[in-house]
Amino acid sequence: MSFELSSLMPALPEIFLAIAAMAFLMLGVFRKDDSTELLSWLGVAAMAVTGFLVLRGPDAAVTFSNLFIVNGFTSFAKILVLMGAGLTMLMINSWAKQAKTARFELPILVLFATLGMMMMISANDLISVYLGLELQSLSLYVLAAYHRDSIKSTEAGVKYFVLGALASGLLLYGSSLVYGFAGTTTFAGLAEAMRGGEPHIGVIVGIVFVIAGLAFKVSAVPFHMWTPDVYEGAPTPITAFFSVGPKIAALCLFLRVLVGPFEPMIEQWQQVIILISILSMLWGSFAAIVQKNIKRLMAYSSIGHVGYALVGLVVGNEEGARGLLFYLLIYLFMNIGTFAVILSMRVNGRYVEEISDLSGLAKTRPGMAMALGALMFSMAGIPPLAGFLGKFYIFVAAVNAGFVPLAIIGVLASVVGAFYYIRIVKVIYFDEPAAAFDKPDMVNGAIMALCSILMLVYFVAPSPLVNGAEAAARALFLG
Amino acid sequence: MSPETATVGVGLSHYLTVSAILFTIGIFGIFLNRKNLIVIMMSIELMLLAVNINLVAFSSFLNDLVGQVFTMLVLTVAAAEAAIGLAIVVVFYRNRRSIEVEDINTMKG
Amino acid sequence: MIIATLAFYLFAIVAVISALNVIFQRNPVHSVLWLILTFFNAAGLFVLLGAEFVAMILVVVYVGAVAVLFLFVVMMLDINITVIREGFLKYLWVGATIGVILLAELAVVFGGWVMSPDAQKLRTAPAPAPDALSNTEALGSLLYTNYAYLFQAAGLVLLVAMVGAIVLTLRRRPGVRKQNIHDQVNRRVQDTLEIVKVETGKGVS
Amino acid sequence: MLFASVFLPLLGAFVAGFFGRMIGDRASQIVTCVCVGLAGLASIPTFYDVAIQGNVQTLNLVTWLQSGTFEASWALRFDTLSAVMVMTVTIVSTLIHVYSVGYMSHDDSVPRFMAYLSLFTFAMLMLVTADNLVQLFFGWEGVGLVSYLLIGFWYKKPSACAAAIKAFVVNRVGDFGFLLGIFAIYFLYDSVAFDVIFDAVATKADARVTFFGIEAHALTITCLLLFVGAMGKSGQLLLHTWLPDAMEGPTPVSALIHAATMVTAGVFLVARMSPVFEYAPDALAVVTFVGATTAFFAATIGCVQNDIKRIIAFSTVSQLGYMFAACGVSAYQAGIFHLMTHAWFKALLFLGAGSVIHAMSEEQDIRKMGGIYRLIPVTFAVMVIGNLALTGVPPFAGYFSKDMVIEATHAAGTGVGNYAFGLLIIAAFLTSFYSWRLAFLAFFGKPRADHHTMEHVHESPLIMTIPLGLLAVGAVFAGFIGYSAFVGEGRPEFWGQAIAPLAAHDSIATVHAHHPPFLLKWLPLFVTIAGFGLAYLMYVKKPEYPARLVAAFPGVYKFLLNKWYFDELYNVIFVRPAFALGRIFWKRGDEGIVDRFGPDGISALAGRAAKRLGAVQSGYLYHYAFAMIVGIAVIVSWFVMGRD
Amino acid sequence: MTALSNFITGLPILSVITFLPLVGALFLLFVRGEAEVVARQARFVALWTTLLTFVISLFIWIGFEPGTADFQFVERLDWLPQYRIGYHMGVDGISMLFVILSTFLMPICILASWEAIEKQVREYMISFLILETMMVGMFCALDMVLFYVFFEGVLIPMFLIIGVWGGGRRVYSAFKFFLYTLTGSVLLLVAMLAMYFQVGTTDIPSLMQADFSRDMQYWLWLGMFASFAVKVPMWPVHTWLPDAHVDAPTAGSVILAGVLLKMGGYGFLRFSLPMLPEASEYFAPLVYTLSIIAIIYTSLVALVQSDMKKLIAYSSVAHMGYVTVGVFAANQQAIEGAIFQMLSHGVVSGALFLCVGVVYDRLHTREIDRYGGLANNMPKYAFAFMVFMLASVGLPGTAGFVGEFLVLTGVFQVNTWVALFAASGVILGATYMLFLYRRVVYGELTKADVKEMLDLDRREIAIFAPIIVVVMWMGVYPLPFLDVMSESVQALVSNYQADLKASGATEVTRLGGQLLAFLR
Repeated sequence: MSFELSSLMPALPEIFLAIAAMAFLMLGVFRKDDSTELLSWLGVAAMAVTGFLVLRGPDAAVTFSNLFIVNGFTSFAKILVLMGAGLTMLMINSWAKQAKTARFELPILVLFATLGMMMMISANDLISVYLGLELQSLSLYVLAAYHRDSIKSTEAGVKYFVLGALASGLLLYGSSLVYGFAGTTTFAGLAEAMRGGEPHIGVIVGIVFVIAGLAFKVSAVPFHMWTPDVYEGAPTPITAFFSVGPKIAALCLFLRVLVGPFEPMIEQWQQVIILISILSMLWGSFAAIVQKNIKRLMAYSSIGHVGYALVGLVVGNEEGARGLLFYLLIYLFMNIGTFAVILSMRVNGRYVEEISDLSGLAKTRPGMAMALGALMFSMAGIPPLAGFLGKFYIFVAAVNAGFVPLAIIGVLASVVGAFYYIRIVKVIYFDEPAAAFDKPDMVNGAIMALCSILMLVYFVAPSPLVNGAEAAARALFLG
Repeated sequence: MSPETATVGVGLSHYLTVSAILFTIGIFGIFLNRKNLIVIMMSIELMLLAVNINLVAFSSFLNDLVGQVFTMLVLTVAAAEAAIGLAIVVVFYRNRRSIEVEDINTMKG
Repeated sequence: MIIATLAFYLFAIVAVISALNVIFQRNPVHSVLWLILTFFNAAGLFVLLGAEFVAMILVVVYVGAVAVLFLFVVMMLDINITVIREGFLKYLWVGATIGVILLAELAVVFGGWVMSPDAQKLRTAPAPAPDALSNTEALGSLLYTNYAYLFQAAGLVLLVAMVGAIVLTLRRRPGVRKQNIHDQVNRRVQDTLEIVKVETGKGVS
Repeated sequence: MLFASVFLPLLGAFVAGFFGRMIGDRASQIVTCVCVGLAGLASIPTFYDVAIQGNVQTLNLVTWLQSGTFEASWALRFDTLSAVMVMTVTIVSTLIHVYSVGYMSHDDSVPRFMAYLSLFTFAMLMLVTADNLVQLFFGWEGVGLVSYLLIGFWYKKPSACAAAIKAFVVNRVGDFGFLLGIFAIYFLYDSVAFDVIFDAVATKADARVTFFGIEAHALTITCLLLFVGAMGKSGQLLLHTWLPDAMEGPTPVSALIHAATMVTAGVFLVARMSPVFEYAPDALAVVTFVGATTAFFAATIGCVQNDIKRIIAFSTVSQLGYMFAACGVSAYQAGIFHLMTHAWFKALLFLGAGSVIHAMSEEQDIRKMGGIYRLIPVTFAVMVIGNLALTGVPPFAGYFSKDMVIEATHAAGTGVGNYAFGLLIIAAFLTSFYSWRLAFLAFFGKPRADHHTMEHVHESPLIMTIPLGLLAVGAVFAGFIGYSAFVGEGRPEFWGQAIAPLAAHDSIATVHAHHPPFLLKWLPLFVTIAGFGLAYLMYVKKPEYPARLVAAFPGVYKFLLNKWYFDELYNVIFVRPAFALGRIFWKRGDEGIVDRFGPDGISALAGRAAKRLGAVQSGYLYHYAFAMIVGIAVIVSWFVMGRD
Repeated sequence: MTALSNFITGLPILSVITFLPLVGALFLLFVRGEAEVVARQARFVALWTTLLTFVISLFIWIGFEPGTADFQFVERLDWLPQYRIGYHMGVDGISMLFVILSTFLMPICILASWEAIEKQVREYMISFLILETMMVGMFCALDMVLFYVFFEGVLIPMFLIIGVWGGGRRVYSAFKFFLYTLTGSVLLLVAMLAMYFQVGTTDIPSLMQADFSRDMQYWLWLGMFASFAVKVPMWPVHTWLPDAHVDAPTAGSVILAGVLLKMGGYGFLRFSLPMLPEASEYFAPLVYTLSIIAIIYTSLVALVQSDMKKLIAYSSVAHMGYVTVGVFAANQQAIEGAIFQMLSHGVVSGALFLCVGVVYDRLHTREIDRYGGLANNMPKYAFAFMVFMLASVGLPGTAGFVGEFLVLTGVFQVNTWVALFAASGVILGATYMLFLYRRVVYGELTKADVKEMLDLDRREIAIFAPIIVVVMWMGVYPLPFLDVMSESVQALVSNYQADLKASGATEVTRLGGQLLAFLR
């Protein structure tokens, strides 16, 4: 087989990011003084460049002997991931300065995790899926335990690691079964094999295991149990990163795997996804009701959101994919914005994370309260905020595909979900003020303002984004 | 010796069954274990071993090398995973002075 | 033939038994040792399947590195032999049921396993005849060409593992005295030694 | 003219109501009296024009409601019926306005009182001049409102407030029927305008419809519904309970509203709708039955009451029963005639009673009066005139109208007519008895009031006695003057199309055609005299008799004294259950069931579910792993099992 | 004048009145300075904004062409082109008056909050202005999704208004309000999606032309019913209303009763009836039953209330019962009556809440027993209260009569039993209102703190005077209102009947049809 340099071009963003990460690593090692801040700015810059490269990359290409694919869908997903990672990187930077736990490996690990996500998104073979996933996961295990002197953080690391490894085991086991049946691990080959008629039960079991592994990564019920603990235990900006990056990447991968190689088996996997989608929506909504820790609450919230996103996956057509992507986009900004607020919850330089600490925020920090209020209503899916449109696109797809009961369960679960979101609004607006927070730093302030304003802007003019999502969805079903 | 000759009387399903048993033992090890984290990590290794047996068996019976390549990568990643896992266990131990599974529950609800 | 079959059953049974021991031993050191035995037997199975290279790697990498790492950590952390706490047996019962069900289902699945006729067509890397190319060579030629991407990715994974392990465990303890050769070499008398004249009866202040 | 006679009182009410505090008591009194007086003056030429000359006219003002084919206008319809009513109302009202100036001179919210009176006059005029049922309903409710306001005029008194609410609510029960009647009319005739209805009335004469699950003669049901309204307003049996209580209002109010005008609106309604009632003989029978029964029933109660105003109030109820009895036998003219005469003498009686009360330092219990006829001669005189008129002694007004009513019931010749005749005769006897009982107890015998009160007994000022005198004139001559036109030979020309009973059951015609036998003719007078005699015997000659009688029949006495226990009965079957039900619905229904199982229950359930889920989230790794394994086992089982 | 009105009606006037308050709110957002100054400015900005909006909205009425049932002042922009969902605004005879009602009540609410609200005045005013945008937008929306957006958007400001500036169990009430209505609304959303799926558009005028199969209609109807019935509110999903009213600030109650409840009735008129005629016909008996229960049940409950606001809140449920009965009686009188009833109830019950607010501001209690004898020292107040009380009772000559009367007239044509039971509310309504009035206003003035209370001041007179005028105007000369709606209602009714005829629905095809046919 001949090798040409041009065959690397589709993977240019990943290659760039990998090299950048390694270069920064060396920079960090060799610089005397602490270089976390420098590296994180550089990291943001590297992500920006990567994003640019993604945008400028080829429209559709397959390289590395079919292991790696690039098309409109992967580009869109990568941009989402890069946005999430970039914004969290900014928050990490400010947090590390405040919390005085800065170490230069932090941004490096984020970069590697991001790289892993991009590799997942572009994977075109079960083996690439696995490697991308592991690159991401290993970085995240470390990040979760990053606060190595804190019991919570290390416990989060342990839990995430053990369960994550279990999930990878399940995924691998499933992959091996699928390989055994089809004789191949490439997506194209698999698709061809699946199309061959009534599938063998072994393959179905294999797919179930693969789904379980992926469901773990997106924290869908019943593979979600790690989420609250890890979200609570991990350092806050890392939690923010968890809640967007890996989730988006894994959902996109989920989508690619299920509507790609396993598309002919839609009858089979649809049932599974419906089940876990419903469970996620309900579990996320109900369990969050009694939470006191806002990070834990966000964990359940993210479980619920995944449930909605999975509705788009259930539909399994272009419309559903579009809905899912659009939902992810909105979700990204809602979550980042909320975490920017959570990261601004500091009293006299100390971080707090109980919901009750937000009491009376409207009186002490009205701007912040307004931003958080908007974000919460958006999460609850109340118009006129973008969160509503996200759900709308998902449910319209579901209803159009005939999944009316699913849509009904979904909207009812969203009512329960609304309960705990507005409970936060209640705390910030109705309750008597608690200790006032310190002035949020510039970056967080800017991020929360940006995100909450985007909730309105997206609502008023969603077309460009939807068009983007639509193009991506079309690309997915073309390639 | 070729796989065909080697396994007359021992079919693919035999290997798969062995692998399934090991896999199940691995799973057992994770959720039945109340002793310590290290054993859980060993259970994970058992699961990965089961996967590897699967892959090699398929590879052999399909006469396709991809399975073995996959196995090698799994081994690599498993080693990396073990390293990270042990590192996490160590930091946890430093904080908690214990790696008993029942002690890992400061966060719940 | 018989030998191969016998070998299979030997390896398989020992592997299973030692795997069971891994999880049921009370002393983690014993668990590690049983794990090593499992790996050896699995390697035996690989050999039976004609995957010599992988078998070798398994022994070298796993037994040589990973298992020893385990052992090392077990020793380092000074873990006691645990007592089984209350409620375990009740729990075991439920868990065992689930596990058995799962196993039974997998057995059902594999019992009826037939190789898909299309599978042979779809192979990406058909194994060359063993006479033409040894297993190791074949794997190598595959891994460094078609699967170079994965090879590189695995490298990154290892890098991350290394970085991660360091991030988590390396501590710059300020109190720890370390030899700094540069400092030692650059040491000058004036910096460290002061001659003081002490008046009688006053002492050194 | 037409416009003025209706809207001048509104102007007066407006000025007195909104600017009364600004312009002062005196000015308010003047403004309202002048306005109403001018309206009264204006009504006379109108009456002449309409009733005598026969120029029926309708003054369309503006469309009020329009929705699809439904249309109702603001309009002033003047035919004989309304002209009679307008004149009676405005003139009596004027007199009472003037009387009030004196009577209410010591009150601290004179303008408000005068405004209410004028407003009432306006509403009553709107009622009688309506050219459609909706406007009639407007006036109907308007008078009800002012009645409510005036009964509750002394809002500090809890009893007054209670009486006001009772009046309004009981009236609403009637209105409920009235409303349904309007709907039924619209259903049948696709219009609520009188002209349209009356023109088309015959077309639906035999129509049958299904109302309330019953297929029945349409007009009967319709008329019965309308009659329920009339019963409410006119205090007929079952819906009469408010009227005696309404005496909580100031006396001029009782005179104007609860005797002369408003309470007769029911009679007016039946007369107004007479073309329709004519085609519903069953409904007419009910009207007669109810009227006659009420006449008797109220008279029995009147015999034992002790409150001077209440006696007159029951008398009013009784007399209204006469009017309905007349209407029921198609003697609408007689009904209206009696209405008109009754307005004079009953207003007179009430105002006279007011004068007595005034003299007795606000004492209303006749047991605490006595022996004052010398002290207040004018009042005494007018009260006697009122009694004579009421009891139907010739040639006083009541004689002409009441006799005609009684004769008409007899002449109708129907079973219910005879029933009515019998009861009305008995009622006439009772009427005479209680009227004279009142007079004897109040004016004769030994003074039973304390000397302090007796020292202050004095005749009312001129401003009160002059209206009394004028009313007395009316009470004497109204019957004589009106007889021929109202119920005599001149009635076809006089009434024109306003009231024209079908020839088949025109009972007045029968009365005129067949001269009744002597005994029958004079029977009412005879029983009247008997009543007088009995009263004289019991309260002048042998004052110990009543007590003995009471001792002999304690049950009957109590039954009558407590007004046949209607209030208590209603209390038990309506009022208390309503409150109890309300409480049950609220506490048990809304809070106990709807909320408990609805929002609160669901949120509690959600909370519990959340706690459960939280418990599952135990923090233990093996639980988490277990959940994953269970999940995957379930899904795999699903497929494996589902497969075989 | 005509030049001005031409100019104004030439603007995209619906958008102007919809978003003008939002501009005011944005402006307020950037006001800086001392708390005192900000509060004062917030009040004035809000007042002028709402007044201006009201004045501009009057031009809709002026420019409105009553001779047609078409939508007028139509505006159209793309919004979600993927689904052909657009920003489509317009009014017809049914919705136009609701717009005016909303803009009319708004300045009154601002005035009513002038002194009562002391904390976070700016946020309060912003909430109200946003609320106005949502309300007006909802009545103007001609796209279902757009409608839904405004419909739901109302929840946010109202939630805050109850929760932040309310009293008593404000948190409980705010949550109850929010979640109750949200639960209903999401089902509406599903119904809308299903309709979109069937027809491929969410454009209201197009959907009115669309045909749905009968089974489909039933489900869609139920979905919508879940939402609108809660909003109206109908028994037994009314329990949020008393709580929300009791704990909301006065102006919040006014808007809640005045406009928010109307959204449900409007929804029935705009969606259920024209789009799902067969289902509407089928479920009409259900609506009748629930409405009758609402009328009688809640009237009785109102009778025993000891909290003024709660009493009026329950009375609202009863009054809205007429609306629902009227809507589903589906003839000209009943529907016009229902619309009129909504308008008059909006004004009257709003005014009653203002009356409660007046005394609440002085004594800070809503317990009826704490008052008594107010007629002695507050005659002007007693007069105003009297007028609204009578209007609420439905006295002819006031706004309350016309709607009730027309509804009952219409209903009687359809079903006499329903008319009978509904009309019984006339009696009960009088009872509880008079009873309330008596306990508050009449009686001896004995309580010391009540003696201290002052009569209405000029601001309060400025609040009540226009409402009294409107109440009387609507009662005495309602023709301008009826004229405006007549064509649209007629079109609605005739389409409805035509659709029914085409579908071959009969009496017996209704829910419980046999029984009803028997009873009729």
